[in-house]
Order: sequence, then C-alpha cells, then structure tokens
Amino acid sequence: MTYEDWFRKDRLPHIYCAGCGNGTIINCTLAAIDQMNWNKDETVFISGIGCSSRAPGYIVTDSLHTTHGRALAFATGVKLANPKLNVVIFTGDGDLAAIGGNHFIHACRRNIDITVICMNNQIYGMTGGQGSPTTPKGCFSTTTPYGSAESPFDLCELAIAAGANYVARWTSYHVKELEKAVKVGLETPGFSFIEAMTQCPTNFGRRNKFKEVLDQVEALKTHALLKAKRDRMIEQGENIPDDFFIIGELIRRNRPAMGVKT
Amino acid sequence: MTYEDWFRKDRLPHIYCAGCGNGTIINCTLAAIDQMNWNKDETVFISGIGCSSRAPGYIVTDSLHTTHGRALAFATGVKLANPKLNVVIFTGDGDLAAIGGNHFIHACRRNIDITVICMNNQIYGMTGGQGSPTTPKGCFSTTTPYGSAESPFDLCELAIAAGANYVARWTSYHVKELEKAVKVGLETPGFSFIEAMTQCPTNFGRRNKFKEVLDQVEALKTHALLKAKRDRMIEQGENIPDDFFIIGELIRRNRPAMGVKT
Amino acid sequence: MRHEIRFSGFGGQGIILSAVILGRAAVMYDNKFAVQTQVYGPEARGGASMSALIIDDDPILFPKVTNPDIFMIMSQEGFEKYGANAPESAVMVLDSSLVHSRPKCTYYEIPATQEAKQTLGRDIVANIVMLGALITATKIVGEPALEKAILDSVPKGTEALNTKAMKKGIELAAQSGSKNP
Amino acid sequence: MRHEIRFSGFGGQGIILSAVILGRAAVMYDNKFAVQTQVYGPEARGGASMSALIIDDDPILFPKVTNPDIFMIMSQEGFEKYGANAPESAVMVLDSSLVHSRPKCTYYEIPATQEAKQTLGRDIVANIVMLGALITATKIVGEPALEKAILDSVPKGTEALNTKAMKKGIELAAQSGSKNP
Amino acid sequence: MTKIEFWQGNTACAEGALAAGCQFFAGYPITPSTEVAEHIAAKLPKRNGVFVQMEDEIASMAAIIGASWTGARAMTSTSGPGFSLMMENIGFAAMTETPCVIVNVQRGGPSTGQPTMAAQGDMMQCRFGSHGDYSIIALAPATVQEMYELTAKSFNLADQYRVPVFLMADEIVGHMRERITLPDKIEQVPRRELEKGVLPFHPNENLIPGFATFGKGHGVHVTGLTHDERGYPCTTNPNVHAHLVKRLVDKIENARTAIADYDVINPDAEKVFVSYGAPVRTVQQVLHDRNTEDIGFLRLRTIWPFAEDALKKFKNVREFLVPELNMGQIAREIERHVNVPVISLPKLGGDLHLPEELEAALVVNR
Amino acid sequence: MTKIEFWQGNTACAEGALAAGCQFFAGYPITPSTEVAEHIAAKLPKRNGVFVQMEDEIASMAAIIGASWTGARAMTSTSGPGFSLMMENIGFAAMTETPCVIVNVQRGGPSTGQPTMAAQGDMMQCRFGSHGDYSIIALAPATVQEMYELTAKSFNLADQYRVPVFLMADEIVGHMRERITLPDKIEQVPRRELEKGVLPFHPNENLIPGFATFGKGHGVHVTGLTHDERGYPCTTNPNVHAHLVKRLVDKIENARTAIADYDVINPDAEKVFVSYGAPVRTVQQVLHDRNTEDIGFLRLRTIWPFAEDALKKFKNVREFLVPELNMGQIAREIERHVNVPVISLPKLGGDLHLPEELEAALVVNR
Amino acid sequence: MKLVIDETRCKGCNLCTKICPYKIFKEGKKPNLRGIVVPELDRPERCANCRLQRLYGRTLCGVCQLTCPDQAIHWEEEQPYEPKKVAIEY
Amino acid sequence: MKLVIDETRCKGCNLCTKICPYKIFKEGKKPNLRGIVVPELDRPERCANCRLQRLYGRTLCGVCQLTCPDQAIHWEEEQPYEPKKVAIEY
Ligand SMILES: Cc1ncc(C[n+]2csc(CCOP(=O)(O)OP(=O)(O)O)c2C)c(N)n1
Ligand SMILES: Cc1ncc(C[n+]2csc(CCOP(=O)(O)OP(=O)(O)O)c2C)c(N)n1
Ligand code: SF4
Ligand code: SF4
Ligand code: SF4
Ligand code: SF4
Repeated sequence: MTYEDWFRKDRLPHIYCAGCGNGTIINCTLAAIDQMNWNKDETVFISGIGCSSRAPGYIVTDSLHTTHGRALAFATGVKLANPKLNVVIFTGDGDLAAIGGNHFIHACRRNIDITVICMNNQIYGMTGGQGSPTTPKGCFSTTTPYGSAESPFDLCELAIAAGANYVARWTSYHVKELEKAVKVGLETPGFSFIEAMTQCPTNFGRRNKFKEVLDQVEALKTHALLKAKRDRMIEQGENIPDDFFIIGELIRRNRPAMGVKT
Repeated sequence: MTYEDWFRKDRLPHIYCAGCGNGTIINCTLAAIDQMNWNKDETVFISGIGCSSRAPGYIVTDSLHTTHGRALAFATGVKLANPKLNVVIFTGDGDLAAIGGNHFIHACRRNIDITVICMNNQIYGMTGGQGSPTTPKGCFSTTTPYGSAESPFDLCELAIAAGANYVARWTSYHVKELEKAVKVGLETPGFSFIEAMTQCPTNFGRRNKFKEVLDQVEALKTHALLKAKRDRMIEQGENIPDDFFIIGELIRRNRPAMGVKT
Repeated sequence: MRHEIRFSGFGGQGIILSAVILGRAAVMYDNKFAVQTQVYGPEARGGASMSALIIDDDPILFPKVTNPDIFMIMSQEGFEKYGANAPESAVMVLDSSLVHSRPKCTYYEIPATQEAKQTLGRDIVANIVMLGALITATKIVGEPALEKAILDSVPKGTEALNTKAMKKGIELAAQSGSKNP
Repeated sequence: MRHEIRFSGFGGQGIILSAVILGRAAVMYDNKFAVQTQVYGPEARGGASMSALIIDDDPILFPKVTNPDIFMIMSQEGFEKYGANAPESAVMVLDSSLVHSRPKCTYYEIPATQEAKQTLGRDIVANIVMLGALITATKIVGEPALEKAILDSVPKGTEALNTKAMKKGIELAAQSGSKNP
Repeated sequence: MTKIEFWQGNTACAEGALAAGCQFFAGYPITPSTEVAEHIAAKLPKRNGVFVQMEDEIASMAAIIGASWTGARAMTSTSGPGFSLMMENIGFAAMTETPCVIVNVQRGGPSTGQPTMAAQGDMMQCRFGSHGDYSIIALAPATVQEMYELTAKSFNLADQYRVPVFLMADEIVGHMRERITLPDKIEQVPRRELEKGVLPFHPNENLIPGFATFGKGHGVHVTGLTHDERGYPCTTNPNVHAHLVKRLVDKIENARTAIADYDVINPDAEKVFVSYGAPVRTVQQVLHDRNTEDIGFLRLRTIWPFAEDALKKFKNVREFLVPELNMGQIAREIERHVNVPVISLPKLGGDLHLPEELEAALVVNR
Repeated sequence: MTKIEFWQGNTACAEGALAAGCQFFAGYPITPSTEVAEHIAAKLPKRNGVFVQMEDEIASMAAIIGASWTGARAMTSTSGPGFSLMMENIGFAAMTETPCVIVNVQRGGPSTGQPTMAAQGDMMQCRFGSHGDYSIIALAPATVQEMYELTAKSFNLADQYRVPVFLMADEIVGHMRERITLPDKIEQVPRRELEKGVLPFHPNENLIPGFATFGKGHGVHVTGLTHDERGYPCTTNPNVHAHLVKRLVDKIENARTAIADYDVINPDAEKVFVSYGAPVRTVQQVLHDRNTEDIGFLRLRTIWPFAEDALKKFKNVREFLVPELNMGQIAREIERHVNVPVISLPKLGGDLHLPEELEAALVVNR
Repeated sequence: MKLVIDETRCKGCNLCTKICPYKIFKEGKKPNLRGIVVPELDRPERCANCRLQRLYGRTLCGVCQLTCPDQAIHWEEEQPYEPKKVAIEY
Repeated sequence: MKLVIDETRCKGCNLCTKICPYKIFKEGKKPNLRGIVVPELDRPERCANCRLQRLYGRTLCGVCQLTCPDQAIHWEEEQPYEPKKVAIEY
C-alpha cells in the first residue's frame, strides 16, 4: 500500500490551480498517514470552506466538508462522540484563523486529540485573493490594494499559547520534513497543529511579484528560518529580518488531552 | 472631580450580588480614567453580555451594551469610524474568551487602540454558574458537576501571542495596582488588556468551598504571584504550584497600532 | 378545588424551594396536581423573590397564579410587593420576625426566622418552619406528604433538623392561631 | 437588433476581458445597450472559460444569452463545450492556432495566438487580435469604439501594443475572409 | 408501571432526551434553556454519553452534527440569541440531511430582549432562519409532560426524516414545574443505515437516503455544497441543485400528514382557536370554563410542516382566533390557507394571555 | 450632466454607496458579493472613509453598527452563509434602531450550496431570520442601474426609519455588466439628531426617536435588552417590552405605503405577474414580446414591508403568477393577502426563467 | 472629611471590614429596613483620608472606597473643618 | 521501476523541474491536447527510486512525487525488472 491508495482517484485531477501547493501538502499528509497503519474505515477527514478545505473530498475515507471556519467544532463532535476514529483536519489560513479563530484556540485549549494541517497561503484563495489574517504587512490583495496595513498572526504562537500539545511549521518546499512533522503530530496524543506555508500562484503570487510558481516556492524556501538557527541567531544578538518565518518543531508537550482513544 | 462623577447615580445600586467584585473593578477603572483628563463626551464604554458587561450601563458617558461576545467587534467599528473617541471595554471571561475569543485575538492582532478590562470570575455569572474557559481544572459549576475536566486559558498569554501592546493582570484585592495598570493601559497606544481576577460569591464561591466573600478574596490574594517573583522562582528552579496565577505587567510594547487618535 | 399560593421573601431564604417542596408534596404524596412558577432574572437579585404554586385535584389548565388565596411571606419587602394586596378572603402565613405590616386577610404570625435561629440553631430552616405552619393553617397538603417532600429535597444529614423545623412550624401555627385584621 | 455573442477559451486568455471590452465599446462609444455575463466558480478553473455578451440598440430585457449568433472561440475545449452547436446562421471567429475543429456556420480562421506571439511578441494580446477580427467580421461595433474601449481597459504602457494587436486582427479577418462549411 | 414526578419543564426535556437514547449533547448556556444542559451534564456522563460545553452556539450546532455522523443521537438546547447564531449550521444540517435535535426555549426578543420572560417569537425563524430553501420539523410543547414526550419524539423524527428537528418550547413551559407521568419506555425508531452498493445520497421512495455512518466503511463524502447522489460537489449544474433542494423540501412537506400531531376539539364550531405552546393552556381554561361546544380548538403540537389539512376539519368555521406570544407568526401561515378572517391575538412581554382576554376576543363581532 | 458607464452590478452597488455618502464599510469576502467589498476597499480610503475586513460576518455586522453610532453611514455586503451568521446582530440593530445597510447578493442555498449561481432564497430570512418580532426594510434590484440607485436609497431609508435596510440582490444582477446612467447627484436624507432634553428612545409622531450620536454629549446608553425611553434595561416589565416591540414593528409597517416602491403595469389584466430582482427581466421580455395589455405586472422594488395595497390595484385579476428563484417565498406572502390563486413559479439551480417558461405558465388554464 | 457608608447602596458584603488598614469598619449587627447588615465605623477619625486629604489636596489611601463594590463608601465635607488629632496607629 | 508523468493529471506547473535532485524533469515544449505543457523526462534511469526501490523495498527519495501537487508522478513496474546501471551523479 502506498499513500496514493488514499486518494479518491475518480475525483482527480482536483480543482486546484496549476502550481498550487495544496496538492503537495495533501501528498505529505497522506504519506504520513500511510505510515500509521490506520484503518481507512476508522479515519475521518474534516474541513471547512476554502481551496484547502476541498482536500477531504479527494480522499477515500469518510469525510466531512463543513461550513467556513467551523471544521474544528465539527471535529470536536466527531472525535468526542467516537474517540476510536482518527480525525485529521485540513484547513486554510482564512478558514482557521479568520472566521475560525475561536474554534482554533478552543480546540487547542481542550487539547482534543486531533491533527490539524493548515495550508497557509497567506490569502483567501477560493474567493479570489482577499487579504487574510496571515497576509504579511504590505502585501497586496484585492482588499488590500494599497498593501496590507494590519499585522498578521503567528498561528503557531497562538496554538502554543492556547495549549496545543504539538506545533510545527514547514513549507510546501520541505516535503520530507513536512511529512515527518505530520507523522509526529498524528502520533502525539492531544491537539497537533502543523502549519504548512504554501504558494497560491493564482491569487497571492500574481499580485505580489511572483511571476512564476517557482519564484514563490523559492521565496518560501529562502524566508524559512530553522528554529535552531533562529535560537542561535538570537543568542548571538543577530537581527532576524521581519519577513522571515520560523520552521521546525515549535513545541511538543504532554498537557492533558481530550478524546484520546482508549 | 472624582471618579464618582462618572457613575450614572440614578442607576445605583447596581444589580450585582452582595460582595461581587465587579463593582470594585469598575471603581478602579473609573479612578484611572478620571486621571486621564478625558472629556466625558468623547469617551465610550462598550460591553457584551454578562454581569460584568452590565458595567457600561452605570456610567454617564455614551455606552453600547451589545451582544454576547461581540463587544470588541462593535468597538472596532466605533473606534475606526471615529478615532477621537476614547473606547473602553468591560467584559467577562465567558464573554471575552468563550463566545468572543475570535474577536479578542483579532483585536489584539490589529492592535486597535482600545482598552479592555476583563472581569475574570472564572464562571458564567449571569446565567447562574456554568463553567467558563477560565474555570480552573477540577472546579465545580453547574455544567461541571464532577469538576471541570478541561484546561483553562491563560488569557494574558493569549493576548500576548495575538499581539496586544499592553497586558497586565491583577485582582479585585489589588485595587491600587489595578487602578494603575488600567491607567497605563489607557495611556498605551494600541490594544491594552487588563485582566482583573475577581470573586463571584454567588456562582463560583458558593460551589467551590468559599463560604464567605472574604474567603474568595483571600484566595485570590494568596494565589496571586507577582511576575517578578515568578521569574525569580523559575530562575532558582523552584516549583510554581498549578493553582497560582501571575500578576503584574506582563507585556508593554510598541507594535504598530490601528485607530490611534491623531 | 384550585388553590393559588404565593411565596415571597428575600434571596437565600429558600422561597422557591418552599414552593417546590409543597408542590412535590401535593403531586407525589397527595396525588394532586400542581404547577409551580417563579420570577427569574437579574432583577430578581437582591430585591424580593417570589414563587407561586397552584394545587388542584384536577389537571391544571391555566398555569399562572392570578388570584392567590394563600400567602407565605417572609420579608417586609416581599409583603409590600406581593402580599399587601391580598384579598380579605385569603389566608397569609407571615414570618413575624421579619414582616412588620399586617394584611387585611386572615393571617398567622409565625416568628419562623427567630425560632429557626434560636430553637433550631440554623436560620436556614425558617422556610421549613413556615411550611409546617402553612399546612396547619390551610390543610393544603397532609403532614405526611409534606414531611416526605421535605426529606426528598433537603441535603443529606439535615433530615432530622428539617423534620424538627416542620413540626415546630405546625406547633407554632397551632399555638398562635389565626388572626383577623 | 439584438446580438448575442459567446466568448470561450481557457483561463488566462482574457476571454472575460474581451467581452467586457466589446460591451464597453458598444455602450460607451457606440451608444448602444449591452449586458455581459460569465461563468464563475472553481469549476471554471482549468477547464474552458466562457463569457457572453448581448448588444442591442434598445434596452435589454432578458439578460442571458440563449441563442448566440456570434462566437469568438479561442480553444479546442471551448469550441467543444460552447461552439460546436453554433447554428448555421451564426458567425464564428476562431483562433485557428488553437482550435482544430470547424463549425457548421460561417467562420473566420484567425491565427491570433500565433500572430500575437510571433508578430507582436506577446501572446497575451491574442484576444485583442480576435476582437479586431470579430468586429471586422460582424460590424457589431465600430473600430473607433473598440479602440477606445481597449485603451480604457489595458495596463498603462501597453496601449500601442494593443492597438497594433487590434489592427492586426482587422487585417487578418479582412485577409482571410469568411469561410463556409 | 408508570411513575409520577414533579418536574421542571427543562428537566423533563433533558429526561426525555435521555429516555430517547441521546448520547451526545453540546451546548452553551443561555437563559431560559440552561437547565436542560445542566441536567444533562449531570446525567449523561453516568450513561456513557458525552456532554460538552462548547465555546458558543455555532460550535454547539457543529458538534452535534459531527456527533450525529458517528451515529449518535445528538442534541443541543438554546434560546433566541443562540438560536440566531446556529442558523448557518442548521442550514448545513438540512443540506447534509443530518439528524439532530435543537431545543429552543423561547424568550422575549428581538436581540437580548427579555432573557427571563416567555415568548414564541422564533416560530418563523425556525422555518426560515437559514439562507436558501429547505424544510424542517418543529414541535411545540404546552405541558411539562409534552416537554418530555415531544423531546423524545423529536429524536425519532430526526432519524426517520434525516432532518434537524426543533423543539420550540417557551420560558413558561420550560421553567414551570408540574406533574408528569413517565411512560415505562420510550420507543426508539432508529435511523436506516445505508445499504452497501447504494449511493449515499440516493433516496428511497420516501425521498430519504440511507445513513452512511462514519466508521462503518461507507467512505462517504459529506458536504454542504450542492452534491450529487455520490455526495460529490456539483455546484454549477442547475438540475442537480434543483433536484436536491426540491427533494429536501418534499421529503418533509410530502410527509406533512404523517408528521402532523394535533387535536381537533369541537369541529362544528364557528369560532375556532388555533394555538400551540403555553397559550394552549389558556384556551383549554376558556373551553373548560365555558363548558359548551360552541368554540372550536385546533391544538397544534407539530408546527412545521404546517398541518394545513387540520384547518379544514372545522367545516363551519367563520373565524380563526390565534393567541400567540408573538406578533402573529403562525396566524400569518393560517392566512395562507383559509378564506375566513384570521384574528391574531398577539401578546408580548412575557405574560400568558389571561382567560378573560380570550373570552373578550370571542365576543367581538367582526 | 449625466454620465454613462458599463459597470458590473456589484460595482454599481459600491458606487451607489459611495455616492450616498457611505463612510464606513466592514465586510468579509464571499462569492458572489465580494466585488462590492473589493471596489469599496479601493475607493473608500481615498475619500477619507474606512474600509475594514473583519474576522467574520458577525464582526462585520457588529462593526457597522458600532460605526453607525458614531454617526457614519455604514454598510456591509455578503451572501447566504455570511447573511446567516449576521442574524443575531441584525436583531441587535433592529432592537437598538441602528441605521445600517446590508447587501446580500444571493446565491444558491441552503448551506454552501451553489456559491457562484443566482438565487432569491433569502427573502424570508431577511424578514424573519433573527429571533423575536421586528420589522425591516428590504429592496430588490433588477438592473445594474437599480443596484446603484437602490443602494443609495437604502441609506436614506436606514437613516430615516432607523432600521437595518437590506439590498436583496442576486448573483445575476450582481455579476452582470450593463449600461448604467449616473445621476448628477444622489440626494442624502440625513438622520434626525436627538434634540437636547428629549429622552433618547422617545419617538416622534412617526414612532422614530432622534438619534443620539456618540461623542455629541447625549450620554446615551444603547442596549439590546428591552429598554425604556431612557435607554435603560427594563427586562421584566411586560408593558415596556410590548410597547417597544410594537413600536419597532409599527414604525415600519405603518409606513408601508411611504416606503413602497413598485410599478403597476396593465392593471386591468386578469393574469398578473408579480416579480422582483432578476426574474423581472424575463417578465419584461415576455410583456415586450407579446406587445399586448392582457397580462398585468406588479414589479416590486420594495419587498419588505410588503406592499399589499399594490395587489389591490389589479381589479380584474384572476390569478397571480410569481416567478421567483426560490421555492415560492414571496408567493407565500401574496397568498396571505388575496383570494385568487397564487401560482408560484419557482426556479432553482441558478438559471433565470426563460421567456418561454413564463409564456407556458400563462397558457395553463386553472 | 468624614467617612460615611451610604445605607441605600451598601449590600453588607463586609469587604471593607477586611481591607481597611486601620480596621475602621466592623461587621454590623442588625439588619436595616432592606434586610442588610451594614458595617459600623469604629473611630473613623483614624482614617488617613479623613485626616489628611485637605492637607495633601488629594485622596489618600482610599482603599475602602475603591474596594467597596457598591459605591457605598465616601467622604463628606465637615463644617467646620477640623484637622484630626488622632495619631496613626502602627 | 519506471518514472512516469500522468498526462491526464499534470497541469504543467514545473515544480518537478525545480526540486528533483537529479534534474530529471525538464520543462516541456509543446502543449498537449488539454493545452498543458507537460515536462519531459531527461534520462529517468538516473532516478534513485527507479534504481533502488526494489533493492531497499521502500520508496526512495520520492521528492518529486510528494511535491507534484497534481498526483501526476509515479512509478510503474517494469517487466522484466532490470537494475539500472547508471552511476549516481554528484
Ligand atoms: C460564512 C462564510 N463566509 C464566507 C465564505 C466565503 N469563503 C469561502 S472560502 C473563503 C476563504 C478561504 O480562505 P482560506 O481558508 O485561506 O483557504 P484557501 O482558499 O486560501 O485555501 C471565504 C471567505 C463562506 N463560504 N462562508
Ligand atoms: C448568543 C448568546 N449566548 C448565550 C447567552 C447567555 N449568556 C448571557 S451572559 C453569559 C455568560 C456570561 O459570562 P461572563 O462573560 O463570564 O460574565 P459574568 O456574568 O460572569 O460577569 C451567557 C452565556 C447570550 N446572552 N447570548
Ligand atoms: S486559488 Fe490559490 S489556493 Fe486556490 S487552488 Fe488556486 S492556487 Fe491553490
Ligand atoms: S452572579 Fe457573580 S458575577 Fe454576577 S453579580 Fe453575582 S457575584 Fe457578581
Ligand atoms: S464594602 Fe461597601 S457594600 Fe460591602 S459592606 Fe462595606 S460599605 Fe457595604
Ligand atoms: S510537478 Fe506534477 S503537475 Fe507540476 S509539472 Fe511536474 S508532473 Fe506536472
């Protein structure tokens, strides 16, 4: 068996634009899941609304494509009602952190035993490129035509402050690392949050000087700073540029969790 | 002029139970405001729903008593539409952190120039004593009849992770410190968050072995740990008991803010 | 026969519990019908609390008390708000340790709070004293029914105290007898 | 006279912009009425994109295109989905560099993409070439109107290129002339 | 052996749910419904069920839908403001045909209004409060007994029709305590599980598809987007949408008669009361006090789908009188179906109509 | 000097708002309304107004209410799912009499449904979607021209009646581009500011109180709780509640005739179309193609309060035909008011009724 | 300056009895007409604010006033003004 | 093992051309029938997985497959199986 067996092949190709990183992240997630020896019949994928949230529709297991922002609340119901089910959530930055922010922090607080993969493309893809709460300052979108004036969230910081047991960030470039992080997330009891920075060539790239898909992937790669390196830089009093983001495992702990399979 | 002049005297006494700390926190807030030389006509109090959220109704200025959890979203509209107005929000732990959690983190992220006073009584007072997202583990409420099984939020940590410029925590016992913290909050541009731990004798105290109001205030006092002391304890490898909470100024910084009066 | 009973006092006296106990006695142990209602809301905090009970041999249709014929009043404010207009045909049992006024109807003066504190050592059972007096004054439910309903409703370990309180009420009502204005 | 025009091609060809420009030309510079509509949605991603335009001398009531009499087709998939059923009375302008099939109606073969890339150096203006051809083939709006509408709509600095593209289309249509199946 | 109790309406509701096999409750406190949640919070854990207090009503509604897909009988309870917040996910439940029970103990609105006072102001909202066209089932209890029975019945209807079912109570019925007789056993009509080989959204002759419980190997995709019978999104084909939405509506509206639960009293009368919920009690009192058969009474327990046939049972009716604790919401619906005057008798503010008030309405000559 | 443009409906809506002096827009993207927000995001900052993208639709609705209390003309735009989320705060706006404009570019529901296809499925929801009794104003544009004009008009109505006003557009009207003639100037009817010495919720003869703008020294307390004329909570007095809610409803319903905006065409006809929004266009086409006066047409621009008097203008009517992009929501309302058959002509799935379809409905003999 | 408790506002919570550094507030004994047991003042002349407010021209200590949840504690002017002569107790 | 691109899935994003450590994927030149320019394979025998998957009994490298957003890259069995003889290029 390989991870390809988890795809609902009759629905491929998916609706994602050419070069969209969402497909990559689904691959990495399924590759991790494939290593878990999970029963397909006991695995459920859940999502909200957005390009990213279409992912469960391409996977053969039971899946629940819900309302915008509410995936984690639905997932809480599924997981608490039947802890035997393995529950994995796909979400986007808008879905998770704009309209869904409250369910996000509460699911972290409850530390419910699910794994959340956030495809953070820093934009609302599905609706055509509006600013999201992770759009970097100064970036362009259809609702920030003069450059975004608001500060973005650091979703991982938020998850940590709210109580998640496992938090990691990688990018669509770091496929192997991402796969591994998802696997650790799946293995860790309690709430696991994996943020995957990814390219949206259609709506982010096009408006922010990334002519080609490859340019945006390159930018993700070059602006990603390994946590260990960041820590070293801080120690040495080095300056960390504003537009860098930290990648790596950001927390792994053992707070009491809810809905753990017994 | 004294802070007493800010009360809408025709509405006193207020509806709070005997011994409820909310009245104390209103006093401290108004005492701080009274020092700001603010024009009453340019000051607006806003709140959601809950005992705590009734506070604006007792103050002579314009005030907006909104829907449960939404005070900060309403406040965002008021402040952005007219930055000349000084905007202060009263809220409760349920209002702010249960139903209102998303607006809380987004207001912090935007770092909008308002001051939020959260009367955290660790319970839903208005509806008769259900558990809230700040009810400590093991505590009793009408919806946690076997002791709360969920982990509570640390609201200050959350505000910091989300981006607030000023964050402090005190209690209804520390009236002078609270007054001062509110004042600093009012003076700091951007989002200021002051968490005031307080007693709800009727709904928290009664169910959690605090026979008298005084017992609960005493407990607040003895479980409060000054930040400086906490830092010292950590340094010395001392153990901080689970049921302690940190008081003091927790952050003060200068991230870019929105809606600042010009 | 439909009887409408109004209970009033201040928060913490167990006004609502009194109505619930009496209703329970009627329904569960006297095989009657009863409907209990009360005033909710933050406005009920602090001020006078009120509860109402209808007891009838037949199913109760209209469930709200509009013309109470029995009153149990445990505070002066409660009297003013909910008892002062009692019609002459009514019967009122009042806690004479807390209510200064007197109604225009037949009434029983029961120093319930005082007795509860002094004789029984716990003012919390004043309402049970009042209930004992109430059934003595009105025969609205039988003593065994009331006693069982009380025992169903009070915290474990306080059964004896509460039974004693009820008996005390019965005794006080019998002693004092009814008064007319 | 009501004319219904259907535009199709793939994403990125500027199919929708073409319809908008033509509508704008009719309304703003030829004082006609026009309604432009299109297909939205994620399902429109990747596959054939479609836009429709009605041009009339009188106000347009029913706003949807049901019987197009003019087609501008820029991809094979677009032809199959939106052009294959064109009635014999229609006129179709097709990008012969990308559309392999031919319709049952009168048509113009315009190698727009090829010309845009080779002659004009930017395949992005293929749709403008097509528009030039379209008005030549149908006289649906005048050339000055189209030119102004194009200049209103294209990015600053590309005006000359776009005008050239339009002229190229006019030229190609005139050269190739209409074909009948 | 039946059992007598003296229960609060909200307690009876909670007990009715437990008796019906409710295994999952998610809720958020709100007056005057909170006692339902509180009672269940105490009882459900002891029966191996799950009680969870969510962060808000949106999440509560989401959680019960999620739980329902694992096969659990799931419920939430709320009142006006919370009900308004649930609207988006109620539409999702309708679209995905998720069985679930929503209790609304109605209070005075609009907005925060009168939190502790009774109303029936959400009767149109429960039918039309979410966007788009859909149908639901709504019941209204008038006694504590019915709080118990109709709650239990709600679960059966939800499972049978795969639809959100609303128990539209009011503060009076929710908060009063009264005598209740408990039946020995509540009949449970379970959901029909999807058969292997059948598409997950392929309906049977009653227009209802089998339920593809999560974890049972169906590999079902559930989405709030317009979907075909496989459950796959299909959002630009007008026929698929029209077909789906029409089925969602028809499966309920066609079953109108089967779902209808009402009493027809004095069908030959010329003046006929129509009532549901707490005002039923006043009408009953009026009829009892008059002790004649000249006044008719249509007592509704099912509100939606509206039992329009029941109106026709009153052959001689010259006017319908409709006392409601709102501005005449169900009176509006009655107006659609009859050609005689419909006299709305609205009462706002929390008090129940007094028998005198209804008597007075009877003597007016129109 | 008027100006011609070739605009998209959503652009025209945004421009209409700007022309009406909209100074504050809070919104959250959603198809098919997003272009309204996008256009305003580009334009408003240049006019010293505020555009803010909120975290969700609940917050958007809250923000425009907050902004409105500072005196700003404030608006949001959304579609079905977002509209459902706004319901609680819409009730708050109604209860606190806060002028504001909500644009709903309707798409196919229920739930996520058909995000890119047209519908008119939220017509009942905009009237009844929040809990409790209240009234609102709703307009429906059928052309790009009306997207502009009725948006502007919405602001005037909102300020005049102190009520949330809904522009109930649909995807067809919102997304199509068409010719539009811009008037020189849009008349702005400002709010009436509260006079000193008058209680902030004391109404004038039209049942409308003066507006106590924040920052102007009124010291007003605004609450969604039932309140007296001082604005103070008063939640257990039935009279205060009944009086307040009745006024909130009456101030709109009594002004029904003043607010009504409709065209009566061929009033002597026996068969009469009633229509609003995009289907108007098909009816117009049918009437134009027939070129006779035998078919009547009531073209509604105001939907709520419902212009029941307009129905009476058709003296010879034998049946009303109501084409709607829903299951017959406004047809329901018409049924309440007339005694002739009301033929609902529902169309779901996103396509507009074809002229042939309406022609066919005309020839059916009932 | 004279320390007073407003009996129409006090709800008898007794917080003042705990927090006054001079222990000026003592639990009351008898319920008033509203059924509330209002604290009694024990030699209020010892209050720092009573004594020194005039001198410093601002509110001193004031912890009881800030703490009283029911806005029941304040100071009234005394006529004629007499500087208090009680020594501070340690 | 044989590396293949599924032309019915590939959308021509060219990510594979960037991330393959062996530079096996080259930008294609001609659009296919769907209008998509699918990359070409340059000496795919060099692919680590092609060569060594059988040997190790698990997928090796596989970065192109994981990265391809359109699930267009996979390996097919070759019959008969022939261990590749191309040396690894550094
Ligand atoms: C309640 C509601 N509001 C708005 C929308 C419209 N909407 C659909 S997807 C989306 C944003 C998605 O952004 P994100 O989660 O970042 O996902 P992406 O498409 O970028 O993967 C929005 C606003 C909706 N469907 N429902
Ligand atoms: C949408 C909505 N849900 C629920 C409620 C009911 N409600 C009123 S106050 C409250 C909790 C208040 O708790 P908190 O904010 O902690 O304030 P406190 O009363 O403890 O001061 C709740 C749940 C409501 N009014 N609106
Ligand atoms: S819009 Fe962006 S996120 Fe959505 S499929 Fe296209 S590239 Fe991916
Ligand atoms: S219930 Fe608690 S929070 Fe509310 S007024 Fe009483 S003591 Fe204060
Ligand atoms: S603190 Fe205030 S309310 Fe409490 S007892 Fe003292 S004076 Fe009275
Ligand atoms: S990465 Fe996949 S979709 Fe992209 S060009 Fe390569 S094979 Fe095609």
